[in-house]
Amino acid sequence: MSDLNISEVALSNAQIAWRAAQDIEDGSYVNLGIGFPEMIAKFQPVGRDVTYHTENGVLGFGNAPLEGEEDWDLINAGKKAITLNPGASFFHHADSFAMVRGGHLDLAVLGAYQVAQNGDLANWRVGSKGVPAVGGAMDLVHGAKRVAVVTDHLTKDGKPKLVEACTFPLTGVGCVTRVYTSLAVVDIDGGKFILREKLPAMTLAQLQSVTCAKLHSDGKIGDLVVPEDL
Amino acid sequence: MSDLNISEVALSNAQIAWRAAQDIEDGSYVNLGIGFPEMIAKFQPVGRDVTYHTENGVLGFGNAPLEGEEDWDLINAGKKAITLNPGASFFHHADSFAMVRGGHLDLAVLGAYQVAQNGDLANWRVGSKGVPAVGGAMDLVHGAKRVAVVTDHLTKDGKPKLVEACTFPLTGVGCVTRVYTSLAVVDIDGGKFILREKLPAMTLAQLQSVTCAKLHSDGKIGDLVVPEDL
Amino acid sequence: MDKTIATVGEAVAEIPDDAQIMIGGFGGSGAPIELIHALIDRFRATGSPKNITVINNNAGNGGIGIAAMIKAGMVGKMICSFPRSSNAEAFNEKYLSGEIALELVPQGTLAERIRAAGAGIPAFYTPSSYGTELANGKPTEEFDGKMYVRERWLKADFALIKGQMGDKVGNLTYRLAGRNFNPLMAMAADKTIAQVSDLVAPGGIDPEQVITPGIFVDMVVQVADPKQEEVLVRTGVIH
Amino acid sequence: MDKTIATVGEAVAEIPDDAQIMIGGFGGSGAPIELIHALIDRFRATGSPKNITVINNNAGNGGIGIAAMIKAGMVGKMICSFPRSSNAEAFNEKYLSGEIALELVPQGTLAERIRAAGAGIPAFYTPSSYGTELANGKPTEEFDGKMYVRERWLKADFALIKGQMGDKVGNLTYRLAGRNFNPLMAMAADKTIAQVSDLVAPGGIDPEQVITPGIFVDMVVQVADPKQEEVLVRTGVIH
Repeated sequence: MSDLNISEVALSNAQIAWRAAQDIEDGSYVNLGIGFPEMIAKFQPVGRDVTYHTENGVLGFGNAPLEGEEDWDLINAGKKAITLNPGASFFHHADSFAMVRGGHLDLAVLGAYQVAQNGDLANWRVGSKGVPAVGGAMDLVHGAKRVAVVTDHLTKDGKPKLVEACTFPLTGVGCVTRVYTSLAVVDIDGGKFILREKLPAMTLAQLQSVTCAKLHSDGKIGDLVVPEDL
Repeated sequence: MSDLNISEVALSNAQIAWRAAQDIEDGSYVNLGIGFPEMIAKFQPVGRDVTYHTENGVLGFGNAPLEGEEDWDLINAGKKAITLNPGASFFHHADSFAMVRGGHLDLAVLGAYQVAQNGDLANWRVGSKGVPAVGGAMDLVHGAKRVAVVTDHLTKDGKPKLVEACTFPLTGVGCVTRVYTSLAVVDIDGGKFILREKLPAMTLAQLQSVTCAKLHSDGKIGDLVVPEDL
Repeated sequence: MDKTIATVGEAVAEIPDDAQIMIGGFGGSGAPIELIHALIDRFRATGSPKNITVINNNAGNGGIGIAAMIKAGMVGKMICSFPRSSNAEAFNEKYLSGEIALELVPQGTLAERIRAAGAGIPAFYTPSSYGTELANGKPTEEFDGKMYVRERWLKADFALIKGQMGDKVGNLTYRLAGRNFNPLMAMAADKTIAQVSDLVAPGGIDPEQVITPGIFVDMVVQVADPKQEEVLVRTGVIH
Repeated sequence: MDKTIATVGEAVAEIPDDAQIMIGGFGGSGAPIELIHALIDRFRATGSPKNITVINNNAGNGGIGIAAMIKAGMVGKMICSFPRSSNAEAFNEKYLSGEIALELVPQGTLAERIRAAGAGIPAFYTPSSYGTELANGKPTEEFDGKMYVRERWLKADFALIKGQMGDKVGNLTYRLAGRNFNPLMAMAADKTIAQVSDLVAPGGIDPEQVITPGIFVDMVVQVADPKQEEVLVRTGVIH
């Protein structure tokens, strides 16, 4: 068990994003955080009608435009050029965050440095050095009906990101409801990590050994299976 | 002096409105309360460019339409049909009261049951009977750079409306800056009534005798002179 | 995501007894008369929904709209700023006889409380009503030398609103001053039901001209030739 | 009431040292580049205005706009949510060397604080930042079982904003996502200066399509063919 090579079995970011995308419900309003979470839109299952929100005041945006066809007045929160789907709308920043805080989004998906078993999220800074930047993360963790995280299970230097209590500065308290990692799908409920799916290649003990808080189960642990060619 | 017949010298509502209108500044944004204050717009001096605001979300409205040409989706706060001037705009109620509370109006003019020497205003109800209604009055008394009152100097049964302290339920505390009555123009400053103008036909003593709080003067009491044919 | 509903009757079919309902409009401008009347028709046919709390600026006029709801006996409480009007007999009678409750709220505070609910702001401070009986029992605080009253958000189970154009994903525009409380109420209710005069395809409203984005709207029903409340009142129509 | 000003130079001529200035835009979208550059030109020519506090979502990019203001040495403090970017060297250098102060505000809180200032709301409660270091020292309170942080309004002496259409009484529209903070800042500043691409006669904007009513705008200056910040950054332009 100790000789399992995590990096050989761990899902790629694209595979994590694919898994997260499967849970996006038909008809839902979704905000995907800047960076890795944005990738989820690419894997939106066929037949599901999803409306994407971006903090800077656009609802119903679509794919990136072709290179050279960008209109830089039409961007998302990551400052990437976007296009509009039919039925899109523009609004100012206060209305945009009314959608966020007011509980109008069905789902927000963010990245993470650490997630604690009580749902605390740390994703905006790892220390006191450099230029701090928070953006919309502290708002996005509040209000959406589901707040999910996509992340590698371990940091680049091998430290577990699922922890008993965050040591990095918090983004929000008790806000995360589900975590999609490179090794597992974990819900947060009642101050506990509830394991929903794990890679078939790993035992529960192996997964627990790279997780810094108790993984609970209500008896139904599924296999985390994703397309291999991502 | 005691045999002066107030009702013979007192200004009509139209004359009070005319006097109040003279103080509306060029380029100002103004809200005129429902009823008597609305009359002020009729006397807006020629050459002054005034933009009228109404609480239900219209800026830049004009005269009433001709009878039979009303569009009842286009009304003011008094539910009267209005027309639009060029440059008008529509907005929702929260934005409309942002204009009010946020200090964007130059002038609000309201009616009054009582005004106290400290600027307290009572204008929404006179007792506990009947159906109470407050509308936008409690908002309008806050935020406008100047809050003026137009009113008869006395109630219909001869009681002074300018008082040391209001006995009727308050609309706002310390909010009125000027009062145009049927007998005088009075500023409120530092918790005192400062008499600015009085009817030439009355002595200061006569005016004081129908005012329930001390009328102060800084030495320059003008004549309150208005067109007679109003 | 098709939010269109075929008829006003179907649109209001799920509103239960004891619901708190925001109804758009200011006086007769922007009032969703057909949705209100569909609700009254349901109450008359089934006895439900009853004991409704209605949030509106006013308390109805004449014999139609909110006044007809009150007269029908389905309203337990009004939350409004100005229940008084030249022909508000329906409310007046029930209020003076103690059959209907009233929460009186200054108009700007009413608008801001609704907006706060939609924006996830549980409380805010306003100068309005400070020092008056409408502030009794509310926390007060001084900021920058001026006194303010703390007010709470105001939510609803349902909002009935009236738009001009609407598309099937719920984007809305409004006609003239009919905008008033409608966009705010759309944000503040669990379920927002909009009647619109013109139902257009998604993209039929310029994205820059959308006033209420579809995320705030749950059902859209077309009423192609809506009645105007003030016109009905002036012609003495009774529902 | 003609609010039009002939040139961007005249529009920014009265901004004094130590002013707190809101600058519209999010990244390069909706950024009033010509107004910013006019202000920089004035500073270079006269040494004033200096020690400016800038309120914007970001802290400038490349060598133009807010980044050029910072590089020129006229900015004493930034109030923003996201000063980090791929080419924010101007801010980074000054910040890390202690030459510029930073107040970091969550983006939604920044928007709401600005809106509150414009709406006469001195304080409000938000869930955002509760339990984080950005809430240190701020009052907190529980409402309906959830914890919230109290935030204060955020005002400015001036706002520099960018509209698409404008008329001489100050009504504005915005282009695409260039709306962002612009309408809020227009409400929150003592003096709001708007550059617009198209200057139209009053009535040239449909009253139903006005986004910022003229009451919030003090000066309108036409910049018929405005530069787009992102395009300038990508082509390496330095001001």
